[in-house]
Amino acid sequence: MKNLEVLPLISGVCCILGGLGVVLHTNPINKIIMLALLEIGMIGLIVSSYYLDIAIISSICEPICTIILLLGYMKYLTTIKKKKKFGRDLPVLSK
Amino acid sequence: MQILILYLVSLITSIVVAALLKMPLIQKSRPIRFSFETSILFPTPILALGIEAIFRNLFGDYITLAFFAGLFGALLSKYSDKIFGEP
Amino acid sequence: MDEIVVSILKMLVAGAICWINFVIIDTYFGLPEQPGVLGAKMIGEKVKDIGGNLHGGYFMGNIVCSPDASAGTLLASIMNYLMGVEGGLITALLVWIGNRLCADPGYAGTIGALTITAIISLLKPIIEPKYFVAGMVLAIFTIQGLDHKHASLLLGKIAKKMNRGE
Amino acid sequence: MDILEIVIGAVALLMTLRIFLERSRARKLLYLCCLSFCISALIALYVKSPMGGITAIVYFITSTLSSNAIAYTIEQTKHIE
Repeated sequence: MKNLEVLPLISGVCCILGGLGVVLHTNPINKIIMLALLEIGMIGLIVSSYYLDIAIISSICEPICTIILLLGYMKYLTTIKKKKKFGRDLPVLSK
Repeated sequence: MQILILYLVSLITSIVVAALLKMPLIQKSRPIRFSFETSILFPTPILALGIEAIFRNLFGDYITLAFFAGLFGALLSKYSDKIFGEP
Repeated sequence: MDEIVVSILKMLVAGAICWINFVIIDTYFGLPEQPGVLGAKMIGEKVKDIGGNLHGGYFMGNIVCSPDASAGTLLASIMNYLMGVEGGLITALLVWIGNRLCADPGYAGTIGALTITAIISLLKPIIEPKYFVAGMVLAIFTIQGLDHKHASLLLGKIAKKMNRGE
Repeated sequence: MDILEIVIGAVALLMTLRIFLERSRARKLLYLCCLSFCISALIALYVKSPMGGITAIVYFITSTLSSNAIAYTIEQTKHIE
């Protein structure tokens, strides 16, 4: 009979709720916060089976992924705003 | 007893090297708690003691490593704004 | 049954010591006075919208956006539990590097780590270091997790008494 | 199971539920910070060796970097819209 530990239990709950939250929320920044929650659970599951080096590498790579996603989102917003202004200034070319 | 001597060697080395590199004794801009400068008193001894603790746990008790730990601490404190970027 | 009550009492005492340590050091080094980075300003204004204090909101935002004395207290007690007194020095070095990556001067983190190392090495025969780890989690839970409005009001009152803010 | 791990686990479970149910975007970051404290303490209590301590420190500092970037982006996009 294996003894029940706390860390795999909490990490599993974090993974399940994070995965549900990425699907259910609609705002893009809410989706990114839920993705951070899922990554917390994933690192906990890696540590709970004693792969410490892989845990260090993946926790270093986590903010890089988040920053690239956020840069893409800001580029998307500025592109939408510029296209609206362009269409309003030159209405002939928009047809 | 020998551990105390190793820490003292790294502490004195870091202070002497930082004084040779012409760092100020304390931060010039006021108030002190918001300034980004580095001086002899604030980050240099802490960095030297931390590097010495890492070296002693990895390699063992050698007095040469204590000297190099003080040297690295002073250099890291002097050129920190070139490594991490200006705020 | 008796051991459980004793360990819970030790945990509560350690939590009170950690709370006093990190709140006093963070307030002295000017966290409630101004937002260090741009994200802390936004969190402070959002806390003010639900009825809290603005300077207490800046305090909570600065804890989220860079590792300050709260992180120094938790990590130094972890390394004291695992390695002894030398762990506190390694923690001070690593927390300084993390502070500089987040564009923060880094006074609060290193000094918080060194003071909790001194306190733990004084109290080691009575309270073991692993009670400080759980006590720090309870201390951060009362500020960030329980109730944001009343916590920010309390922090604003402390900041006004220590002459930081307003 | 130790009594300390049970207390920290209860706090972490409560924080996970409150992140999932909270409406405001800025106050989710406060709960995320508290959850990160809990997981860092659980890692150190689960792996009883100095390598576990190094893992906990690296995990906590990089998690702080990530939430710093998210808060900065929320402020910027509020200015754009």
